[in-house]
Amino acid sequence: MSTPALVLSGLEKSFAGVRAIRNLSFTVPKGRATALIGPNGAGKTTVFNLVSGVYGVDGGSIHVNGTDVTRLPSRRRIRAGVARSFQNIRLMPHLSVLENLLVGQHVRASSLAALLTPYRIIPNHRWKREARAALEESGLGQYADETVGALPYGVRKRIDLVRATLAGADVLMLDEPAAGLNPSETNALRDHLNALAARGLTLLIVEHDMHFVDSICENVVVLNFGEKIAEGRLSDVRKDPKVREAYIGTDEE
Amino acid sequence: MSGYLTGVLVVLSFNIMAAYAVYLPLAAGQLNLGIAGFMAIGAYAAAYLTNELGWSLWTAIPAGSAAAGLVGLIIGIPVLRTHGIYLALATFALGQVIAAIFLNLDVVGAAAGYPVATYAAPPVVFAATAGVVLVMLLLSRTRYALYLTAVKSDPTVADLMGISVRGIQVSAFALGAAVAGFGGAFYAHHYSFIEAQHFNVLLSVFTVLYVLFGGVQTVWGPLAGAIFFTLVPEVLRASDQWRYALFAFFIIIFMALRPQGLVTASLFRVFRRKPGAAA
Amino acid sequence: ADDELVLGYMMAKSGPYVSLANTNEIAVDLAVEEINAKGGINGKKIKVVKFDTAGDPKQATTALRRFAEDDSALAVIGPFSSSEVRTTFPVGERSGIAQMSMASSAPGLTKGFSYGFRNTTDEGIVLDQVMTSIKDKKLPAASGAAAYATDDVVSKSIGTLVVPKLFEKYSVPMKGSVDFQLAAFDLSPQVSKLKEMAPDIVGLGSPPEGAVNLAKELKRQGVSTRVIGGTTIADPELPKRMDGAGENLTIGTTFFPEVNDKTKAFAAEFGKRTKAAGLPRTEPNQMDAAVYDIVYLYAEAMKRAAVTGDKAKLVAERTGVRDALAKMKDFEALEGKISFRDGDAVKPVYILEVKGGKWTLLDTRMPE
Amino acid sequence: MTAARRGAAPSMLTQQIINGLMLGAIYMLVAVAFTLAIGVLNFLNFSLPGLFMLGGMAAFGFLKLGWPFLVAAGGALLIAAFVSLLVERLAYRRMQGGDPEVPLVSSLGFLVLLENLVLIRYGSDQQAFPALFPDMNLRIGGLVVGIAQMVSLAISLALVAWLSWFLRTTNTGRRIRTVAESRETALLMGINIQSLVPQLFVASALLAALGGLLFAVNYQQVSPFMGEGIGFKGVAAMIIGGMGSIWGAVIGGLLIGLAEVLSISLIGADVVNITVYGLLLAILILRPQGLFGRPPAREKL
Amino acid sequence: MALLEVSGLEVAYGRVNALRGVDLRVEEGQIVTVLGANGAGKSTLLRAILGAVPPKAGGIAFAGRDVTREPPHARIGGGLVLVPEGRRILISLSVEENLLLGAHMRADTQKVRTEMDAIYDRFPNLAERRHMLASCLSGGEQQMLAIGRAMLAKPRLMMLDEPSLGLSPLFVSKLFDLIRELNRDGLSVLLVEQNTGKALACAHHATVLELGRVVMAGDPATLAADPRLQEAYLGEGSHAQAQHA
Ligand SMILES: Nc1ncnc2c1ncn2[C@@H]1O[C@H](COP(=O)(O)OP(=O)(O)OP(=O)(O)O)[C@@H](O)[C@H]1O
Ligand SMILES: Nc1ncnc2c1ncn2[C@@H]1O[C@H](COP(=O)(O)OP(=O)(O)OP(=O)(O)O)[C@@H](O)[C@H]1O
Ligand SMILES: [Mg+2]
Ligand SMILES: [Mg+2]
Repeated sequence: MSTPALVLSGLEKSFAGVRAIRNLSFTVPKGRATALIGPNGAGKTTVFNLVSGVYGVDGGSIHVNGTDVTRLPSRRRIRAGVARSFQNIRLMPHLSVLENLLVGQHVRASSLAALLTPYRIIPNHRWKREARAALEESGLGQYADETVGALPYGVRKRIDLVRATLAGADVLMLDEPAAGLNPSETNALRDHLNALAARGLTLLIVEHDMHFVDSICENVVVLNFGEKIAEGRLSDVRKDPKVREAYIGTDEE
Repeated sequence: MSGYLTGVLVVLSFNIMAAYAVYLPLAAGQLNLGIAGFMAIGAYAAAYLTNELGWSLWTAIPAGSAAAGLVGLIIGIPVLRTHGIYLALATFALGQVIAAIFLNLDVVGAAAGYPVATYAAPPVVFAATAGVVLVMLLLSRTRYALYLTAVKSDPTVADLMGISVRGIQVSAFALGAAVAGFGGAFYAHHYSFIEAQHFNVLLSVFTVLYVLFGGVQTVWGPLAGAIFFTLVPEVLRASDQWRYALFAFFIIIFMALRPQGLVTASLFRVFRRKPGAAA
Repeated sequence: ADDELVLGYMMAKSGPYVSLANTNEIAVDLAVEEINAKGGINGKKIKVVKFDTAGDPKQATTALRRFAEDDSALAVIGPFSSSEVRTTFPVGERSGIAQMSMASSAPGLTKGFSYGFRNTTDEGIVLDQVMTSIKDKKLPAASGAAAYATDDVVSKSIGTLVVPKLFEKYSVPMKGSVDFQLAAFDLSPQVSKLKEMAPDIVGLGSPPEGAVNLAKELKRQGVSTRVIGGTTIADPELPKRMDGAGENLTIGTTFFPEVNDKTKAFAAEFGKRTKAAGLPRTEPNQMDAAVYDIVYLYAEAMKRAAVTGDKAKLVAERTGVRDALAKMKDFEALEGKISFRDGDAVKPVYILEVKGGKWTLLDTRMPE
Repeated sequence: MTAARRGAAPSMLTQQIINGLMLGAIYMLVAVAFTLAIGVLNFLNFSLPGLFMLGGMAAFGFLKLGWPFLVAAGGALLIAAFVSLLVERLAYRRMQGGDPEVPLVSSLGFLVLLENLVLIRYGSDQQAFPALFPDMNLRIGGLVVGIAQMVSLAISLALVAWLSWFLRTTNTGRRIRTVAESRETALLMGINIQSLVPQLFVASALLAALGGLLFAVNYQQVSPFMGEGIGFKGVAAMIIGGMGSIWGAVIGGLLIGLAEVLSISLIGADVVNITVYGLLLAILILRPQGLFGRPPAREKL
Repeated sequence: MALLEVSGLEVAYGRVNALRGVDLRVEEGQIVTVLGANGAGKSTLLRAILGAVPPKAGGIAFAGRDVTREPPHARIGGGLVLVPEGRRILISLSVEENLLLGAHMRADTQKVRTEMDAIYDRFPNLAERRHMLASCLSGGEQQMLAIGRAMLAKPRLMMLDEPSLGLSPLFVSKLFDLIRELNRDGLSVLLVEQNTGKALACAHHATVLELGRVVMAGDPATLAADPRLQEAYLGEGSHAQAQHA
């Protein structure tokens, strides 16, 4: 068996004395999609923040592709192979869509030469071409030169996703990618994600839409109050009374 | 060229260099209100080198610029721990402290000022300014410039994208300081005399003023702002004592009508669209 | 035009020196009118081209470039301040055109310049004359202290060099010194220190504002001492501005309106014209007198050098004006007899004292 | 002789500390005015030094016209308030949604405009502001304490206390803090920005002008440029204390006043800028949010 | 007479026409839902009704009064309240201050207190964090805060812009229960939702926007069965849901 893409072991995190993550361990296998679900405030986004280094851990360790990144500064984590999107969209509103994507490419274009090449003067520069292609692929080509701030929520949400994929990381953490999309757009997103997975990317997805999760992820990890309360295939986990009570509710389906 | 025009263009040149010194860190979200301090460092360092150590202009001026950049680098590291208005005030304080140090530094004349023997004639000053503008134009077309904006607009995310936010911030600050020092070094050798009192807060603040007035969305803004701020008072020369009052009044009205500054990004977008629309 | 003799004039009509300089123009115009009314110089009228430098060294060099290259001026009146002088003298030297400042009194400004002149007197000489008068009149001078503005060239050199040397020369024990910033409005800490030193005389190096603030604070804290100063605070309205404080303040200046008929007539005419122009000050100060004399000095020099104003001979005639000035001896001017030594004017010093809220003439001294 | 000396030394130090606190009281008032503008509206309002100056100069002008002091003072405050409304209209309101630095330009324009208008009217000279009473000083055992300064200290402290209570606990206080964080949200919450913000501008203008007035009374002098130096020190005081923290502004003002006076009396005026601004710099480096400021809340990812 | 009546509303951002003549009615006591793809103009519609963006043409009448020219605070004072897109929580205020801000126009402090306690009961996550800065809240918790804040503003018509965004399934159900409950107590609701099935299930009336125009409007059940709507806005998965409901 290959090394898992992401291994969290014994993670601990408290905010002002409140334990937001408690002794959390789970593994994300390579090349597959795994979902992280749980009620509001369970700590899902916090897990993302710990893995990407926004917060330091209070205890435990994080391995990405077999490397220990627990003490790595946040800006190095993306280089270790893990990129993320954001629950509250965090695009740079004054930049154009294309420029946002160029920022996303930074890890792969960080040499001094790349930094100082006047790429905007060179027509059809390779990084621009790549970013445009990625936009076309997700059906957003027409927005390339728009300023991000004015775009509708759903479009921005998808740009955020494209930006995360452009970092070239092989583990993607997506925080509620389908939120704010209507069902048909959700379908398009599903195809997009399945295509990414088919390319061998590892996905860790936080999502509240169970149909969506069902159609992408083989495995789910359920959090409640910062603790793992269940893990396994969604169809099995769904039957777990603890999960039903805390998360799905009884009137679902 | 007429003597008057030469005089005005020289003033314009120094204003342009100062404007870009303010613009660079501003593009990364740092309002540097201490730019005069860095000009003073460049001016005094270069003047000291030509006066006392007999260096030539061509080595002393880069050295003065480097000295200002280096001080910017060393001071930037702690000072850039602050953000926003705190940063602006920290740089303001920094400028005051630097000027006060020169005011008391006897090797360079202290309060009596420091005459400079070597002379940089107007054409040299013009060439240097053109060089600064060209470098800025090129720089604005690079990823570096893109990252300046990224760091300004969302440092947290820029960091998560792998960008060294500190690196960008400190380098922008130091580069701005180096440009200021470059301008200062030329100032010293053109006007043949420097005094610490010249490098005061108002110099810093007014430089910031015309950069913002020109607009910070594009590289052309500082240039436009500097031109405006140099030429308009000349045009108003005839109005005598009302000159500055009129000038200020004009600024207020203009900014109320065009808050984003003289040159904006959308202005360029309009230009770029035109050929497309025609086709 | 070729039938005019052009002089450039750098005014400081706006900027930090307005209050001292904004009446200068009246004096210049008056002198030019008088000369032209008497037929001008060498049969030609004098014409003055003006440029407001706002006291800014950068604008001053622009002005000088304009006078030298565009206006074909024969010589230049001004600039006003020491900082301007430092930047324009090198330019004037390169262009070969004479300049004469009416106000800059920092030591040694003309050194190394053959085209740079000042119709001002070194503060060291002025204060020395003040001290001699005090000794002559047997006024109390058992101990001294210095007070000065630190961020002004002239003030600082008065406070740190001139005054200590002076006290040493006249064997007045120096109790210490206090300093302040030009912009300081609160001199309470300095005066608290002075109060403790309790000197008989305080040598002051400062622009008028500092003198006013110091006098008021001395009064507030109840310290009585004689403040002495040089031309930097020779403002006709100073006693009024001190509003009851500053009694016994003693200064040296190069102009006092009540010296003779000539000065009285000048003051009267000046008062008329300033009033007509709606200016706030109607009494001439020493810069007004100095700039008035500069016009006459240039006129005399142009006469002696027999200038024609012919553009083709511009270079030679500019040098001629300079040479005539440098040789000038005991020229009878408004301020008294003026000669030039190393580019600086040598002229009488009037010692004034504040009595009952007014300047009064204590003594007149001729330089050695 | 030596005994006298020993007796004199501590009294001078005490006098200097009193001098410092009195000076600090003036800085404090300006700092509080700035707190309202910057801490609350996120607007580095450079017109405030101009309004400070206007408080003193306009009162001076009215007194010259022969108006009684209280009327002149009231008139000056009124003018300052009115100008501040113009600043709000032309500098602040029009620039929303842009870079936060932008309104700074036109507020600076206002400063230059005010200074030059006053200069045209009254000249650039420092003018003597008439003394309200023959001697406005308390003299206690050789120590001199300015009454006007005591009054400014008291007024400043009272205003500050009231203001901090007001902002913390009232609905209006919450509205103000909402506008400070996001005008857009404030609009969606139904806050009447069009009336709230002008009120704030008037309030901060009144504080600044009152500062200028008290300054004029204290030091019996006014000039078109009197606002600059004090304005900058006022901002420094506010920043040292920590933005938005009103008590911080108080401590900051007093600290700056003390630092200034003590460095003059112990070292010399040469070093005033080095010590005062060095202090500011050092505090910012060690505690980037100021002494009492909270680090800014950051949006959670 | 309708509580809210929007007629021929047009809004443009520069050259972009976001709304091109929208008509919409909300009767007193109704729940009306607005559906549409990303960029259809739903949020713009709500913001325009509130007065946060100026209309280019058209009129808005609320509670029998023409409010087209009124500023937002006047409309909100009259009971027109919005739970905005993106929550718009004030991060420098505490949770409780955010709630109180919702009630900033109300003078009945005592009543606000009791209502606030009721909100804490309903959203225990908020109760636990009431004195923390709102920036600490999780995404879903912020959404709860935004809803609670709007409830405290004493609305007559509550406009919700994608309120279920980021809420767990259990909470989404609770949210729709809450909407029904408030509606039963007399509150009218204008609901923008991507959770089409649930929205249609609780609404009395539905409108579909496309590129700033109303393309369908009518009875939710009929709309839900419309093949065009199903194709565009209801994935296969949610189809079953809507039927079920
Ligand atoms: N910076 C912080 N400071 C204090 N508390 C925090 C911080 N970040 C998160 N928390 C708390 O930790 C808990 C978990 O938050 P988190 O954002 O991880 O939840 P989540 O599972 O993503 O929920 P949701 O589905 O609503 O987004 C919440 O109760 C939140 O209030
Ligand atoms: N501030 C703005 N400036 C310019 N254009 C804008 C602005 N806000 C919205 N738009 C444009 O108006 C149109 C409608 O946007 P709106 O946000 O109302 O859509 P929406 O239906 O709410 O979409 P979503 O479901 O993604 O939230 C879009 O084309 C968008 O690009
Ligand atoms: Mg979350
Ligand atoms: Mg929307």
